[in-house]
Amino acid sequence: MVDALLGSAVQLLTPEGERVEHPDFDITLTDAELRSLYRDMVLVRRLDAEATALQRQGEIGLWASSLGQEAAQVGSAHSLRSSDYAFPTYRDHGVSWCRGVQPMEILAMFRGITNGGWDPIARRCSLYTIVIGNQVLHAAGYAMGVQLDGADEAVIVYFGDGATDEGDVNEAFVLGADYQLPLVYFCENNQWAISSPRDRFNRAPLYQRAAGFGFPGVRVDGNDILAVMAVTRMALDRARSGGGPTLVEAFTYRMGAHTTSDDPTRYRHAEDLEIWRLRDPIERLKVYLARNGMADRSYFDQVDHEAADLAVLVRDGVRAMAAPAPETMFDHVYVDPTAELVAQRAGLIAYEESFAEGLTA
Amino acid sequence: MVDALLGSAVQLLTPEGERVEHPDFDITLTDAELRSLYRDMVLVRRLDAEATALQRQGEIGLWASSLGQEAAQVGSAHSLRSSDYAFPTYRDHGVSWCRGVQPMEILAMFRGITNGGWDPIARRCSLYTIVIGNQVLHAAGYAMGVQLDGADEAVIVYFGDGATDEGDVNEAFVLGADYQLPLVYFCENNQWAISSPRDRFNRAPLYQRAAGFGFPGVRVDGNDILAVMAVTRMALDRARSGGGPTLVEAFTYRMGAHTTSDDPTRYRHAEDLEIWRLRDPIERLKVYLARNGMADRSYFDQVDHEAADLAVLVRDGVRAMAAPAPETMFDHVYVDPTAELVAQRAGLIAYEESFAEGLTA
Amino acid sequence: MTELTIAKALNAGLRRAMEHDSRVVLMGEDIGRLGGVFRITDGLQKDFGEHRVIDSPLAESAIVGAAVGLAMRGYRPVVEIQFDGFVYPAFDQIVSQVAKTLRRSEGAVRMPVVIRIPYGGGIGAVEHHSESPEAYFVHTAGLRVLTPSDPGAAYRTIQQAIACDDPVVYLEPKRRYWDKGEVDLAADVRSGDPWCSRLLREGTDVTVACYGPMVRTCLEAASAADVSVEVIDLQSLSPLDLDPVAASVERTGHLVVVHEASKTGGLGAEVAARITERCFYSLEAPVLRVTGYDVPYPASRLEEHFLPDLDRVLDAVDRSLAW
Amino acid sequence: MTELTIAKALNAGLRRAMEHDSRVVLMGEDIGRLGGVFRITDGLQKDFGEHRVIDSPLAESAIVGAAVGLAMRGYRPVVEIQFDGFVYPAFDQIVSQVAKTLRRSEGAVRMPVVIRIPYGGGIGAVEHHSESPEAYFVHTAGLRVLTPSDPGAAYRTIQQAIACDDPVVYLEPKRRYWDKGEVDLAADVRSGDPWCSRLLREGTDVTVACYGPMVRTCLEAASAADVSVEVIDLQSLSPLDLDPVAASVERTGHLVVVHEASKTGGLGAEVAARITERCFYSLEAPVLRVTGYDVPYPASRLEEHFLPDLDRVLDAVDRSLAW
Ligand SMILES: Cc1ncc(C[n+]2csc(CCOP(=O)(O)OP(=O)(O)O)c2C)c(N)n1
Ligand SMILES: Cc1ncc(C[n+]2csc(CCOP(=O)(O)OP(=O)(O)O)c2C)c(N)n1
Ligand SMILES: [Mg+2]
Ligand SMILES: [Mg+2]
Repeated sequence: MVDALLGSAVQLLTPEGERVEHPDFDITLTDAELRSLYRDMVLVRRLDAEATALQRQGEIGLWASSLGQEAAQVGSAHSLRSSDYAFPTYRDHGVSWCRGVQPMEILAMFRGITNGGWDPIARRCSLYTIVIGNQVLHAAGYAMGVQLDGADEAVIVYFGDGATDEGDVNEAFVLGADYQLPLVYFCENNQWAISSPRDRFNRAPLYQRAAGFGFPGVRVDGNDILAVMAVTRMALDRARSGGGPTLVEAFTYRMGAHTTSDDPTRYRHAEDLEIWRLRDPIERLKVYLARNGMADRSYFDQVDHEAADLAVLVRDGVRAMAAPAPETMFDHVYVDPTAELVAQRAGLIAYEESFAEGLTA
Repeated sequence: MVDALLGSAVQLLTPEGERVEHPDFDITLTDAELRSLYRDMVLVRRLDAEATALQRQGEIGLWASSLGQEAAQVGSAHSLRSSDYAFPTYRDHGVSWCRGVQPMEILAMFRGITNGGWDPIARRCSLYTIVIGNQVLHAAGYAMGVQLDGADEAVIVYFGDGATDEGDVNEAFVLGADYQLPLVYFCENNQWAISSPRDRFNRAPLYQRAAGFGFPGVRVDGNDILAVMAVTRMALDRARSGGGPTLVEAFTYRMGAHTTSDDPTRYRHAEDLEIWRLRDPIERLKVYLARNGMADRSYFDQVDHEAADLAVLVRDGVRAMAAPAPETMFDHVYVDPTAELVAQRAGLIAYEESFAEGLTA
Repeated sequence: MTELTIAKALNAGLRRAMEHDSRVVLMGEDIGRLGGVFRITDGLQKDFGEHRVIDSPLAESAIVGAAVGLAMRGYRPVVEIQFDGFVYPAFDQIVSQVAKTLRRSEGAVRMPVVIRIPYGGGIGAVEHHSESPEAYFVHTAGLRVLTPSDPGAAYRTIQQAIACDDPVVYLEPKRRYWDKGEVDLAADVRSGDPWCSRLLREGTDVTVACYGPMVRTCLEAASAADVSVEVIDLQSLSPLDLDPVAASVERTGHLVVVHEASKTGGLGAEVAARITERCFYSLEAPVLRVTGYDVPYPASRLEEHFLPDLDRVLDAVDRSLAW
Repeated sequence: MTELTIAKALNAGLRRAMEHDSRVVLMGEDIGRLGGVFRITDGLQKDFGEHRVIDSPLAESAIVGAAVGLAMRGYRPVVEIQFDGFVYPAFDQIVSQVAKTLRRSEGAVRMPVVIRIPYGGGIGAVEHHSESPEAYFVHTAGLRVLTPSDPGAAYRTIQQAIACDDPVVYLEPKRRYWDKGEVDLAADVRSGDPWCSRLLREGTDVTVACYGPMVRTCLEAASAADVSVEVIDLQSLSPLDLDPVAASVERTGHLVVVHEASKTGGLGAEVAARITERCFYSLEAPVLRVTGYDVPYPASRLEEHFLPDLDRVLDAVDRSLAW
């Protein structure tokens, strides 16, 4: 069934870890590069698992799991140059990870101590956008800027299958087509928008949306990291060389709940997961690496150790992450605070202090 | 050049008025039906000319001309059954005319005495929608209602080429595809959105947008009323029989200014009009009728007389159209006025009366 | 009388409205199979079918725009916006179409549309999930705005909103969804009038006007106060019913208005302006406002400092009396 | 000094800002070849090129969303919304992104975006072309809101808005576009501070606070009045600068606030609430509001009855003094 849906999706590595040819796409990576892809996927998965656990313990308020989507995220982000710019959603921990965003920076928002977490300009990776679809327009505007600058850079923007319903995403397709922007629209079709299944309505394959706007779209097996890289690289190269935008639909699956607040048993069958477990992106690469002697037991063990260390770091780090002082909510509302905000801030401080006094008195 | 752009557009009548075959579309109309199409186009054009003149005389505030788009509007609206429902834009005088909306009802809004003008439920024709794209979602919702009712009805919604940039229109495509709505999206591609030429960016042909959402799109020569009717009828039949939505792109040209406030000499060459004058929708049908003996000189004269009568009616009618009393602005804000509005209304009346008193005093 | 949460009372009210009138249809993201992210529509799709409880695409403008079309067709759509922060993509349809269609059509086309929005903070959520957008809607002529504060009011007013032939923005205080209270499920409440304030607690020294999630806070403050506080739940934010407030202020001479939304341009300003005009000679102090600050809603670990709480209400009561 | 219309002053100000800073780019519907439907950007595309004066698609959310991205890239986008009634499709990007990005990024990402909107009525236009949406923006933390009332102010403040590192909703009083006044084109005004009210006419009996298109109306009313009226142009609607108003009210004891927007939830309420709190013992009458009514903007042949005019202002002045 999945295979039927996958349809024309580009694949370079079968679910069994066998390397196959594709007429239009190919990629050659060194063993070291392949290992680092594996390593990043394992670490991101561990980060995800720890965050889920920390949410259950009440240490963070919410978590949107990337489980199962590691190849789509890590593969596409690895295709970027450091000078390129990425616009992730709230689920793209594999992307922010590859952009060098630190685990604590990713977790800060979910812990509720900030609505951001990192410097998007320094990381060349925007903050997570929660309003579905908004960031796709930002990416288009950013790409307009890249074009104005005549810079040799590309922009990639991530969004879900559900997001393609939103006006903003379609308006961003119009912008991309009109101005032939150096932009890759990367749609992670994980088959679900909370409880809404992608195939509910026998909708047209998502990658085909692009043609109607006047640029190419391609579906890739989103659990095949080699194919994801091959397709994304080509799209990014096209973008940088003035070829205009591309829509990449990474066909994958949301293995977890929508977020830790969600209860997917209300709307999908546990059995559906089984078929996708067999298509696990990490296992697939692992088999390929092992079978071809690109990595051995000791390497896999080493990565597992790194993951265990990361878990400790995340647990300790999150617990140590304290809320900022209340009055920081007045910072950065404007570049320079207004008189009204100065007064409100002073009022808050005085008010909070009145309790402290009360306590010491 | 136009012919190249027209591309695969369905045509049944050449610009020279010759009947041609099309492999997929055909239509058979009686002579009387053909004459009434001609008549409606002539009358609508006269209405349009009078309104333009009345605006120059300051009798109406603004006018959006339908000049050149008569075949697209009259042809599609003639394809509707009386039980179908139409959602026109501000330019679709040919549509409202065919739905039985009276000339004074159309002109009332442009005269500034109402923001509506007719009873949309009685006419089965919604009021003109000015916010670009909004009505396309209304049509989708209305079509959902038709579907819920299990009614043997179809819905048609009109919008311009520029409107396809808006999020709302694309969200309406999603609704249509998802629910397989009994809806025809009728895009009048008149090549311009105010000063923005459709082909500015080498955009994809508009009718192709549909496929990406999962339903068929077809381009028709919008100045060929037979082709417009053949295509629209088929799309409406599909809609009524549960076949889902269709996008019809009527390829036409805005022969006039965007509105009476616009000065197109700032952005387009007068010569561009010449080529389209040769494709005039009314002349085309007239030649066909005359050449095939379906109408003779006396018929054409009679229609011209009717048009002259209409012109008088419009001129006199508009001048006689008085503004309603000021306090009517408080009517129909809510079904029953709120206490606050009752008070504000009373205040306005008392205030206005104070002047009347002042005058008599 | 049955003890229910606000969430369950809304569910029961929606069910009742659907039973009563087959033209009532529900539409929104995840409201069908899932029953909504807050389970307000739980079980309704199972019982009324997919055609009356419609899972929508992920597109808020489409949800509201389609509701306009459904209303034109004679339906009474009740749409859910998943969270307050996601109503803005639909703002255009709300302001330009939902609010204006009756007027534009000179009464020919009614818009019996209910737009349900869980709103407000206090649940530890991420950004865009704690907004209080009521002032935008109250400023928009043609809309009615309701917000219940307890299960009984929720059960009544959701049915009355659906029965109303005008469009209603129905704001559900999400942090109070799980508050319990007595509900008279047997009563036929549809014909009742929800467009009024409710005097919830009598008092003689200071009047406190509040609504939605702040009502419980203000009632608690009144209980804790060492002066006598009268508490009025505005309930209907548009139209405002300030007669009870004015009557109260004429007795107490002091008014405090409380809401979560930011201060500047918030509803408190309107209440203050109107009451000052009506009760100019009765007021012994200016109307004081206890509100969220003029900052974007903060990250959740700071929200307790942003949201008015019992102490901030009491502080304002004291300041008013000491004026 | 040169005599210019507001429209030409804005055009000159935009030109000056573009000359000064190559990161200033303009974007909007029909602003390039056509020069905008009001010709505010006339000639700028010819002189600065299509890459700096960008004709956008017909998509307001895209215009503002792209501006956010351009700002992230270090540009200073100045976008035009063709008419007030068409800003609502962009409302989500304005409220959720433009207003919040600086705060969300903790200062890392500035949003020097100017959103120009011709607003207000009085030009005999069709529906959606005469709206006064300022209250929505003033209630939104993170935005600044400016509105000029004469050519000199237009020339200055448009440049100051563009030089500002915060996002500015810049509301242009469209019915005054053709009003003339003296402009000092030679002055370098970029570093000036537009976030202040302007005392335009001194008076002793009543203070009138107004802004944008109503300033001329109020000045005319003051001239016609048989009492002494002080007129203050608020100019900066967010942040509000009420110090001059409070100082004035302390002298006059009477305040009338005037705007075109509907009364309920309009800016007048905020001014009334704040001034009443600040000047409680100075006010001899409640703050009175002269505003549009709480109805959708009417058809153009009725608009003269909707819009505050000289007589309605004078009527309120009289009522205030007679309180
Ligand atoms: C404008 C808006 N509407 C609704 C939501 C609530 N919401 C959060 S995630 C989500 C589903 C998104 O689905 P998809 O785009 O497929 O992304 P995924 O979560 O599957 O990665 C919804 C409806 C939102 N965040 N923003
Ligand atoms: C949301 C919105 N934005 C802008 C406008 C201003 N406007 C009126 S008509 C128009 C161009 C429309 O072009 P198109 O859709 O091709 O229709 P046409 O006028 O050519 O029939 C614009 C930009 C509007 N009415 N609504
Ligand atoms: Mg998804
Ligand atoms: Mg057009």
